[in-house]
Amino acid sequence: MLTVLLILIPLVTGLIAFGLKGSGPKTLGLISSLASLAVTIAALFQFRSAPESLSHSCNWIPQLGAGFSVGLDGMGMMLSLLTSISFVLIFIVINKREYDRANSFYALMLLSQAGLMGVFAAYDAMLFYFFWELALIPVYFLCSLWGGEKRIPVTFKFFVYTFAGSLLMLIGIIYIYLQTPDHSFSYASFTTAALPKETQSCLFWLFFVAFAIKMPIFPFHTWQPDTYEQSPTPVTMVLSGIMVKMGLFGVIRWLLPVLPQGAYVWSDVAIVLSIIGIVYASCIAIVQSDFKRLIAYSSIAHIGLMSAAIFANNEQSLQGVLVQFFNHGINIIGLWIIVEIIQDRLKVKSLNELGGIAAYAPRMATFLVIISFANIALPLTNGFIGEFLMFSGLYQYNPWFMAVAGLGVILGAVYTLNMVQKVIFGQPNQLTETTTDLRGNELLALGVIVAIILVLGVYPKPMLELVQSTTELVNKVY
Amino acid sequence: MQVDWFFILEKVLLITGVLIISLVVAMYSTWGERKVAGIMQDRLGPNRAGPLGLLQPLADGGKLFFKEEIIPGASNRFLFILGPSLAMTVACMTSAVIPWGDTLTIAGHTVSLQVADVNIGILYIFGVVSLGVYGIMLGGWSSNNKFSLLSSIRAASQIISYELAMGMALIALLMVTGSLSLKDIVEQQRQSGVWNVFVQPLGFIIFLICSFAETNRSPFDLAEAENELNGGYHLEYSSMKLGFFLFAEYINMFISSALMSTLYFGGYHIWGLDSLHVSPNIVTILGTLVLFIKTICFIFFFMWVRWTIPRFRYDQLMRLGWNYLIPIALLNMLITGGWILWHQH
Amino acid sequence: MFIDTVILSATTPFSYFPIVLQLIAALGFVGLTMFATHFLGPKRKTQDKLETFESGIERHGNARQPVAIKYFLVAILFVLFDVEVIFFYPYAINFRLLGWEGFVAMLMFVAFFMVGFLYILKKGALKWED
Amino acid sequence: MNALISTALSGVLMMFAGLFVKNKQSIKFVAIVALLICFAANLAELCTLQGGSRTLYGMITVTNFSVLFNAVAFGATLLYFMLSGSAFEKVGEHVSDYFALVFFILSGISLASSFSSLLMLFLAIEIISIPQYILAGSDKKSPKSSEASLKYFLMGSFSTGILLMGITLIYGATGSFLISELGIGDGAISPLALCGVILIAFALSFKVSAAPFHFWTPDVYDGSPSVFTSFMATVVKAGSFIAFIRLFHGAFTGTISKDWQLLLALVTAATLIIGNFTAVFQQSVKRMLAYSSIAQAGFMLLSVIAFSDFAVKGIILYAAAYSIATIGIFAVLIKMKDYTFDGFNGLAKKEPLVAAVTTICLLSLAGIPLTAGFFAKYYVLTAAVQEGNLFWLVIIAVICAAISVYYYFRVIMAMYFKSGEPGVEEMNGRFKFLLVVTAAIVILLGVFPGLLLQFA
Amino acid sequence: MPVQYYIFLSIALFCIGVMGVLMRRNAIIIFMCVELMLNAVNLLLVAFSKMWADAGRVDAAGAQIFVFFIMVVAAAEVAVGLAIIVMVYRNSQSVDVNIMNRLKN
Repeated sequence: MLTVLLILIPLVTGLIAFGLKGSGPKTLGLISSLASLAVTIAALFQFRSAPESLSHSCNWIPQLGAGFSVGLDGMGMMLSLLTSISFVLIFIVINKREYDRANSFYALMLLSQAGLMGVFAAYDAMLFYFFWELALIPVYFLCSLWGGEKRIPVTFKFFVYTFAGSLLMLIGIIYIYLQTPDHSFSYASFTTAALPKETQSCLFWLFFVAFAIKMPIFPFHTWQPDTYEQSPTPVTMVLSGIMVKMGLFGVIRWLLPVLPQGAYVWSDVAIVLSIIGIVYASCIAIVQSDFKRLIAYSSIAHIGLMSAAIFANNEQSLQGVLVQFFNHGINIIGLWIIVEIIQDRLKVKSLNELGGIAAYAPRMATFLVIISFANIALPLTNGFIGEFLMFSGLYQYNPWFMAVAGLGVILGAVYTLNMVQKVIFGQPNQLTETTTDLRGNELLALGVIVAIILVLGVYPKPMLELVQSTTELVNKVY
Repeated sequence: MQVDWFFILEKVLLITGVLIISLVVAMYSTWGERKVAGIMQDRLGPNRAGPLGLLQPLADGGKLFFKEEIIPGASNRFLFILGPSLAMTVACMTSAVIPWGDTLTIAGHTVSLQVADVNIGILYIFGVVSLGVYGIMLGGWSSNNKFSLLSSIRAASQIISYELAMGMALIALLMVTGSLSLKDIVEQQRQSGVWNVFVQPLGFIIFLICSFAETNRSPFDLAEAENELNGGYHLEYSSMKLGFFLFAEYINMFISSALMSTLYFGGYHIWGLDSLHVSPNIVTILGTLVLFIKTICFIFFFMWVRWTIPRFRYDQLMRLGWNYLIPIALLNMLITGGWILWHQH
Repeated sequence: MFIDTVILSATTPFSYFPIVLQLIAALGFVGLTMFATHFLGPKRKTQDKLETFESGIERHGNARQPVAIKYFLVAILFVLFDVEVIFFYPYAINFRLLGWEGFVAMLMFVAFFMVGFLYILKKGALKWED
Repeated sequence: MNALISTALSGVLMMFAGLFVKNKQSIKFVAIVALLICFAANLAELCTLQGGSRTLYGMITVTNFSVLFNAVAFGATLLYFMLSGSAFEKVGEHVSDYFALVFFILSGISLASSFSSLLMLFLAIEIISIPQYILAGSDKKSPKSSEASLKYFLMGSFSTGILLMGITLIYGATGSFLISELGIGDGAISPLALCGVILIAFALSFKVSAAPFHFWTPDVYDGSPSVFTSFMATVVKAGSFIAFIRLFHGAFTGTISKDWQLLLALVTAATLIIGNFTAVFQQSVKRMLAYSSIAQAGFMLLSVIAFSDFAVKGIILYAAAYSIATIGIFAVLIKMKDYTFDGFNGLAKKEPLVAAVTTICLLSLAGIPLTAGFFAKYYVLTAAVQEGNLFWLVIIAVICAAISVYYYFRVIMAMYFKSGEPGVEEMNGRFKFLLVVTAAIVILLGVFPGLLLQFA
Repeated sequence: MPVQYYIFLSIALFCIGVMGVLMRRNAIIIFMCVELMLNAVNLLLVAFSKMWADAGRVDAAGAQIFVFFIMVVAAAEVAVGLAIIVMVYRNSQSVDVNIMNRLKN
């Protein structure tokens, strides 16, 4: 029941928010996200004691064999935790902002949360597809309505990309559905469909393209930097922190178990693409002067590593990926928050116009440094453990791949530190002199993030325990 | 295929005879018309050419032959000629299925006095008569004259309007007789001794009225209403082309009369004829005479009406056709059907 | 699907042959006469003779102008009702066979016929006095 | 059969209503009541059928499928009457006659959904078509409308001729018009029958505006009064599809099916590609919807090609989803003064509710989940995937679906992301309420398609 | 006469009709070509009806009934079509289908 609640709370509050006025939506958003967080935490406890109780299933379209079955395993649990925490953080940060047509803004945000929760909880292919799209549409509107000046073509490109991808996935789903013995969309039927190898290797691409666009993996990534740049920052946080995980999640939940042989056939290709993405994105990030685009490319690089690790497909790499799901989400949201703050104060995005903020906003500078370290996975930050596991998994798969991917880490350090250096240190100019330090709500959000970074960096055990069951399951199915 | 030359010869002779008789009757109808008009209006009518003016039609015909043929400059030449030709051709074609008499036996051959005994005789007549409107339409339209055009349109809409009621009257008749062959219809009346007019009085009246309209006869002669339209669709015509239009009308009148005699008045049948103990050939010839007498009576009736009843107004004409005749004809049809079924069971 | 052969009997394509003969005869007569008059009559064409005759006054415009739509309407209605009449023919031929059941069906058909008829009457399609 | 009789009688009733009822508002009311009665009669038949079928002299066979489709068509028409019924008055004087024609079209559709003889197929197609010619030209003063009507008429009657030739050739090959007795696909195929099937396929493609026989569609839909375009592009088109699917799934099975399947697959591919690509370049929303109707026809054709339960269910769901959404959009479009995309600029600011409903309808047309259009597309795609050898077609269809997003979203973008002062007529509360009902139906069917499909 | 003659004749008529529709530009002539197509079909139906009747099918007259229906529908089309042509003529003083490309843009 808690799982259903996780979807229902944002859905219902989102719909209500459309009708509210004034500061109503803002308050409602905060309350709703806090409620979601509370439910998630309750679910977390229940997960520890009785994980089955989180599954829920009932009839939906009996004619089709589609059921409303949701549930949370370790991976889903973690991602819903990430979602809940992120939304709380986002709502805290933007608490002081005044958006035009705030009711729609908050409503759409909440609806996208519902969609995300649904994706992570769905145990039915049709339901999964449904939420997959439901998460997309509000985000599309959010970007198009509140984004930058080039928002319309950019977000449209984003939409068409993802929609085309998901339609291909739909065909894949239909095909598998028709092959299932009992004509059902349930996860169990899908994983036991036992398709022949040739079919699997064809179907692999239908799914892979959909997920790859969402992640995004080279060469399907072209929508991403533009969209991140043009979207309003809260939406970028959702996009980069959580929505990209949908693609990775899809691969782990649906692609690997359903089409194991297909994935096996194409895993080299997928990894190569991912690694190309890492290097390529890193190189571009180095020469990038736009703050938002830089982070966007860094995100491509990180996601590329995760996807490479997924397709390497051994216990360690998967464990690493799952841990990194959460950590990457937290880190990148932290980065975006700082971007948001700087943009809010100074109204610039170019790194060249920044500098010397440390003197005027020491707390922000500190946070930025910590989050950046986490982002390049220094030991004692949360990023370390995940990347370490992924690299060792990738090494097991093929040392050469690991070597090239490792290059990405080095490049990552280059551009991240370069960015930190440009923003915080250096000569303050006229503009940056006006920077003021963090306000209460910002301090709260960043504080939480930094706390998570440090705690998990030192004590990652609960995280590893949480995903243990999933990685075992995945390997078993494989 | 074995060609039956005797059959062909017989038919050729018969066709020639029928056509000549049609033309002669038509010619003398013009004379008759003027005579009847004269008598009704208490004057003499034609009396110069020959005794009682009997040669008048010949004189008229000869005159038409030698008149100058004028084709107006603004007209469509081909259609202008086609119009009257079509009217005349169609008028000549109708007679093909009318049984002019029973069979003659000449030199061991049985000769039918009917050009073609086809099983869809009524439909044939219906079809050919419908073609007649084309002659008028083409004539009126190709003249490129406002009066002609108006006249031909009037004529067309009049003819098609009355065709509906006529068709339905025929359907009622068809229900009674169960045959579309005119020969069968006559033979049925002959065998039962009951003429269809007694079975179908209402149908006959409808058919009669429609015949007047179809032949453009007064009181339905709006197409050539000389006081409004200067003569109507044949306004621009001269010489034999005009003659064809006029002849066609009289031939149509003749055929309609023959048809009414055939369909409703027993054709060549008269009571008592069959009980005369004379040779069948004589009976046949007498029968043909009987048919002609009936036909001439109808022709006289046509003329009588013409000089008695004034012309309708156009709206009256259309109202009569649509608002009254069609429902009545339908009703007649249903009553006939119901009545026959009632008797059958 | 009951056309019966009660009536449609004994007619072969050859039965129509005399009609062809008559057609030839009629066409021959008409053609000959037309031809003859064309040569027999005098030909003295003048401009005035070839003018369209409009009661002796000068001609005004082209005759082929659009005429009142009523005529068109009558033509259309004729076409419609005439084809409805077509349906009576097969019925009239077979109605003894079809019996009362067919009669009721035909009554329905007539009823629809009359409905259409009433409609055009009420609509004023046949009203000429406007 | 109830549907057929009741709609025909309603048509007659409407004809006479125009003569006796002078108030236009009450004419609309009469029409709605009559349609409700038809709907009820149809539902009553659904109850009495109980999954069986009812046959009339071999000419008509009413099955569950036909009754269900009738229900969809009537339901969509009901919505159409309520949303756009008032717009009838703006077209011309003869409001009740337009309603009567719509009813006659509906009776044609009822026949199309239940024919079991080629004669009835022909009649159904014609009963559907002829009133449309009139409706297309009902705006007598507008040259565009009359030209649309002429074009439609000429093309429509031409395709009728082809249809008839096809039927005749099939008759020549089999000696029967009854679908149950045709048996074309048993054993060797006679060339006569094959020609006949191909001609019929062409003619019906014409009627459903499938490429390459679609060229009349944009002009006709654009030129006709919008309120009738709305009906013609939706319910009527679905009706033609029902005839199509019934004929090809019922009569041309067996060995012959492979032949026409390939032919129709090519037609479908062409329809999808042409419809979608051309729609992208349109500047007027009405014309875009015309091309979109071609594109949607391509999807519906998928279900004709595929033999399965999914196809049959799919076409019903597709008919419902597509009709309702398009009727909703047209209801809004009719109220607009400017039919170009720019005419919609800033509608969301001025009429947020109307814009939201339009958006939902557009999303449904694009086939986005949570709307009825998604499941419609889902079903036809499933049917095509199940067919096995049509995978290439499915991929084309999916790519085209992605393209379709482009032009549907142009409207959404105009409404939400661009600013402008849209010229829009006054909309009363009732209209808005009905729009919301439309959107609710779209979403309801999008979440629970079983509501409709449980009867199939 | 063998049924083939009728088939050839009506196919020829039909093709003439089709070509006429595709090539002529006058709406009335196009319309007449359509009617020609329909009548070709009628002829063919009757020929087939005879063919099947000779082959011993009892329900072969059904095709003739079909012809009646075609006639009726053709009449309805005539009614509508001529009305439309008249309307077009009134609006544009022409029945040429080529000038009707105003709709294109």
